[in-house]
Amino acid sequence: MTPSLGTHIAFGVLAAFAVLTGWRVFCTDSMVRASFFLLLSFIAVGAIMILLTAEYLGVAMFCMMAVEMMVMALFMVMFMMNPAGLNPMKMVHQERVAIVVGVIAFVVLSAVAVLSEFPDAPLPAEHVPTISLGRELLGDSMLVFETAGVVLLTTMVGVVVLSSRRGRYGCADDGSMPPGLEPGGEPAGQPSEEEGEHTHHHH
Amino acid sequence: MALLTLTTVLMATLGLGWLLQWLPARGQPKPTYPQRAPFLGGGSPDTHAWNRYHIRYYPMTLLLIAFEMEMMFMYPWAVVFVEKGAMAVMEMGMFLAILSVGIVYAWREGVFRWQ
Amino acid sequence: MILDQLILPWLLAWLMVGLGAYLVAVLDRLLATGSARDGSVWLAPLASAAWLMTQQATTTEAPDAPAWRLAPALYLALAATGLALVPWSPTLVGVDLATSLVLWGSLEALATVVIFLHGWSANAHLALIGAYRYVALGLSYLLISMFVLIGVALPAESLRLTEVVAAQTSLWHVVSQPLGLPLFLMVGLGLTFWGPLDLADSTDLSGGTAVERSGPPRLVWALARAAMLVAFSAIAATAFLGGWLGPWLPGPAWLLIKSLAVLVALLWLGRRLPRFAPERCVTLMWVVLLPLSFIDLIWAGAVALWMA
Amino acid sequence: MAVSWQRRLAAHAPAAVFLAEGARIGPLRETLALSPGIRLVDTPRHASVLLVAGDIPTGWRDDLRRVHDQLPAPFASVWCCCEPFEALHDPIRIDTLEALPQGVAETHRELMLGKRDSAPRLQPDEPPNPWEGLGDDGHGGEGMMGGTPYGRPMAMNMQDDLRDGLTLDTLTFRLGPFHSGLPPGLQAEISLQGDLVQAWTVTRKPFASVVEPIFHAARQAPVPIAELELSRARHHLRRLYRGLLVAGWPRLAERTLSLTGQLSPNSDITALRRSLERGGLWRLALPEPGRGVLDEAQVRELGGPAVRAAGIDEDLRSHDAHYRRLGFAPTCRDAGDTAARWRQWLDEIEQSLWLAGQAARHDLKTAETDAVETPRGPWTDAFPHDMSDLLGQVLPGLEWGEAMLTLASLDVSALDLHPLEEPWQRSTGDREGRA
Amino acid sequence: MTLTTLLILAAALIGIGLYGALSQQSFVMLMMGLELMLNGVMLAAVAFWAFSGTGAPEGQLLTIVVMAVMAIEMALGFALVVAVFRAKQADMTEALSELKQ
Repeated sequence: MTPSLGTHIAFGVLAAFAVLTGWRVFCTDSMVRASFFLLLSFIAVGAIMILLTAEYLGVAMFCMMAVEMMVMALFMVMFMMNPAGLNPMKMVHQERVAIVVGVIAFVVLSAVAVLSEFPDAPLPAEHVPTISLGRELLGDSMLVFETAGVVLLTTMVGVVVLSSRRGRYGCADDGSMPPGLEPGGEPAGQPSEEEGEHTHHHH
Repeated sequence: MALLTLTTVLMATLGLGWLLQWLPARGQPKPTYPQRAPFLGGGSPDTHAWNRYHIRYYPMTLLLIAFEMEMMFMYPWAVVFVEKGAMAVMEMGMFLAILSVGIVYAWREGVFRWQ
Repeated sequence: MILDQLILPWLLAWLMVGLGAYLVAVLDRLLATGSARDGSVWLAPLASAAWLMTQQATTTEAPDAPAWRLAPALYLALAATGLALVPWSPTLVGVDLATSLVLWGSLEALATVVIFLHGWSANAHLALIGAYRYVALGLSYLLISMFVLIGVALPAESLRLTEVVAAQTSLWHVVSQPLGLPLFLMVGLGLTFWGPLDLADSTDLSGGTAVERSGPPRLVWALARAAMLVAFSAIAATAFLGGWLGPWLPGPAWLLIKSLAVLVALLWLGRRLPRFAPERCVTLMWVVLLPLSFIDLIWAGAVALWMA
Repeated sequence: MAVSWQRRLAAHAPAAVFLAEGARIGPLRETLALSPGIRLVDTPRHASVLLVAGDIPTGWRDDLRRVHDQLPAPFASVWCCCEPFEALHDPIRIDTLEALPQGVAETHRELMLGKRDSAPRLQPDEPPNPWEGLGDDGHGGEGMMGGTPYGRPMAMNMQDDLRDGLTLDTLTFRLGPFHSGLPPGLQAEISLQGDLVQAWTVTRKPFASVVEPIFHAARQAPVPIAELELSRARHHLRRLYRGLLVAGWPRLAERTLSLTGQLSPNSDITALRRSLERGGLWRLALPEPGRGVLDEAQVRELGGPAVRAAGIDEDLRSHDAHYRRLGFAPTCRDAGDTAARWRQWLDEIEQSLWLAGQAARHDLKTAETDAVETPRGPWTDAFPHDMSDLLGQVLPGLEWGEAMLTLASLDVSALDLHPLEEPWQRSTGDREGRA
Repeated sequence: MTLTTLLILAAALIGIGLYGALSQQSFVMLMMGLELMLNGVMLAAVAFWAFSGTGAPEGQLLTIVVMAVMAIEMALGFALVVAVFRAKQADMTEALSELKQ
């Protein structure tokens, strides 16, 4: 595959966009906005994948990440006191270390990319990525496919057990049903004395 | 090329939509503060509307992520379905079984009822 | 090359957005009772649009400014992108992507994000409730849409819309996969939050996500919503009604007729039903419609193997 | 000034009207809904004309001022039987009902064509709290949650309010008195927890509701039962209309409303009932059974259809000899919840039409004058008084949409003991449907 | 667009993600860092597939598996946050480490 000039330009723009939005994620006050910046970064990377002719992966990335980041934004709203960043805030710790580690990681990885020799074996011309992926999934890598299915089922069950209150694994938090409504009334959360038992269910 | 076309359509329409909003708004007076207060039928709010919001359907959203990932495996499968015949059918059986178990379990646990 | 690959899809999409939105406004009024009340049916949408263009655009006290300005335009852009995917004839295709079916799915997912942003950015109580409520619906119909679209991809052995149409030469999917189109219509109502699934801009929230909108942005939002309805109709006509296929008339004409049929069906449904309660809407999607879409997929698979 | 083609075209658009309902105006909203060239909207942002109808008492005028300032320019306000704000130099007053729809539409046209300037803003252009240049970054905020960023404090709970296992914040605001989903005049302080109503306190009582003049006449002298029952059916149909609008079914709402115009003893609402059932109003749209239940003490105090929806056959008509002669027996539902109250309307409309038919045949008049069952409730020596505090007991725990639909099913305002004066009187009764 | 530039881009994304994952106090923001790192990993996988894998489908497979890992990480991560939050009303990583003691 020999990319044309247009592809090079497109890649440059998308790469800059991906890095910029990726960086904005961590310096935006509004948490919701941060999740959608991350979505933009993912979309840029997805577009680069399409440029690399991995069309299905790129488009799947749009689809998957739109949903994931939507959920991410919802959880931001659920957990953050200041989800819209009306007051600027910086909730970071060990920032120096983190910056240094981040830069080191970047430098080392880029050095590897620049210095090492990779075999130059581009895609065959008549390659159809989606079909080959499908054949692979139903052929040699059947096991991966099956495993993924089972793991995802486990995830579903795990998610339900962990996040749903009426879990069958006991009344993990009986007290929370139904949510209390009187302001300042009896808290509906987990009473503290049952805490040990409660966490036991989840770990 | 297809990507370029898509991007053009997307950006051009985005620009059009933005222009449609921006052009007529140029000469207009800036809304005053009372005008900008959220509409509550004459009532007034104490605070900003953005707050920590209890999204009661959150278990459903987590379930959806797992589900959707599973769907991502299905698209390539659909392409070779007819070609692979019986094996693909078996695959589909397993896939749907997994999903059904997931749904039935989640339903039983009341995930789709908002809490 | 630039002309037919860049400009043409773009113009086609815009033409459909403009004409389609106008048509939606007219048809919806015709379907409503007492439609002749407000003067000419044909002039009224234009007059209302002109009125909105002269109106002052409000803002709120501390909106999320970029999202506040971009959300209506983004929704419009998504609709136009969807329209660009539609094949008009074997040769006249806006964007002939090998994965156009998946891309349509991601447009649906992105639409949820945009509609959420529309309500979120206002920083207003009623708009926020509308936004959160819509996300519950938007995330629920997504799976159904994926299932029925995978169903139409099976016989075509491709995710390309042109090949999906080509696979319907002998029999349209609306016949061979009878559950597909009705399920997909529900998705359409959800995607455009129309009629019974209008959870975003609902009347109990005095207009939901659009409660604080006035003037040109409100016009763009309405335009985008109508355009999305048109885009959805065109995709549904392509996936289930054989797209450009048909005797006597040229392909694009057939597609127009079929899209119109889907559009009318959607608008009619929108007028026939009350707005569903959000919670039951989610349960309905997951517990009733999703299993139905499983059946649709099994059926589609069986038919595809049998026909092959 | 030359008028652009755009504005000339805009003048053809229907006038988008935000209606602020004052006291003692009768079914004006319903009349306007059937008028040509007018479109009623739910938020001032979507309107070009603010129509203030009926008396707005002093305590309510600040709220009205707030709504007035929320309309986007160009806009104008039309005042019907209400004293305009003094700050408006050129208020439009229309005090006859016949001229109202025309006048409102004309106002919109004049605005568009530039013949009339947009109304001035009444409130000073000041943020609710000073913020510019204050606080940490000059945006008014302090620390993480403090201060008044952009003019308002941030929503947060001072006390640690843990519910559902999560820390949940409540959002408190006042809704009304000019919100179309609330009874006119009602303002409530609402605390929302997510989309659940956590607390509902009435801060302004709704204006007394008026019934058609014939019910007042029935307290003076016997009146024809047929007419009385048709009035009752019309009243319930109008309630149903408002409810259906909240339920997001405008097409059927309009159909319901158009029934009021041509109501006769031969009218039939089976088709309407069938559409409601087939569309899935009860299955999919209204709150589930068991939501919005009132207990016996509450319904007894409330009176009217709500009592009978709870299975108590309390109806003054059964004490009336002539009604008994017609074979009247109260129709009841058992559940006493929101859905039952919606069904009760339909039942009572059907019963009223049937009674009207019977009574017309026998040409019967009412026998009692000191005990009249109005659509709002029984009117003897006592009469239905304001029950809006009841909402604080019914609505908490409901989701927002459910709360709105429950609200639509309840008649909590007091009964106005005086019949309407001109011009409103003519809006009620059978002349309403002329449009 | 060469393999090297693609890998540098991937490295940049991983670097930013690592910074985020290490520095953010809030659990949800920490997850954003992880997601961004996985974003870089996926890009690198696709780049290898396109430039030096002779079109072997394993490259694509790897990407899709990473995507699945991401989804699982997110779903389970959030579920855990909810569960922990219920127990402790804590959504900060520091509070979480206290919980272990």
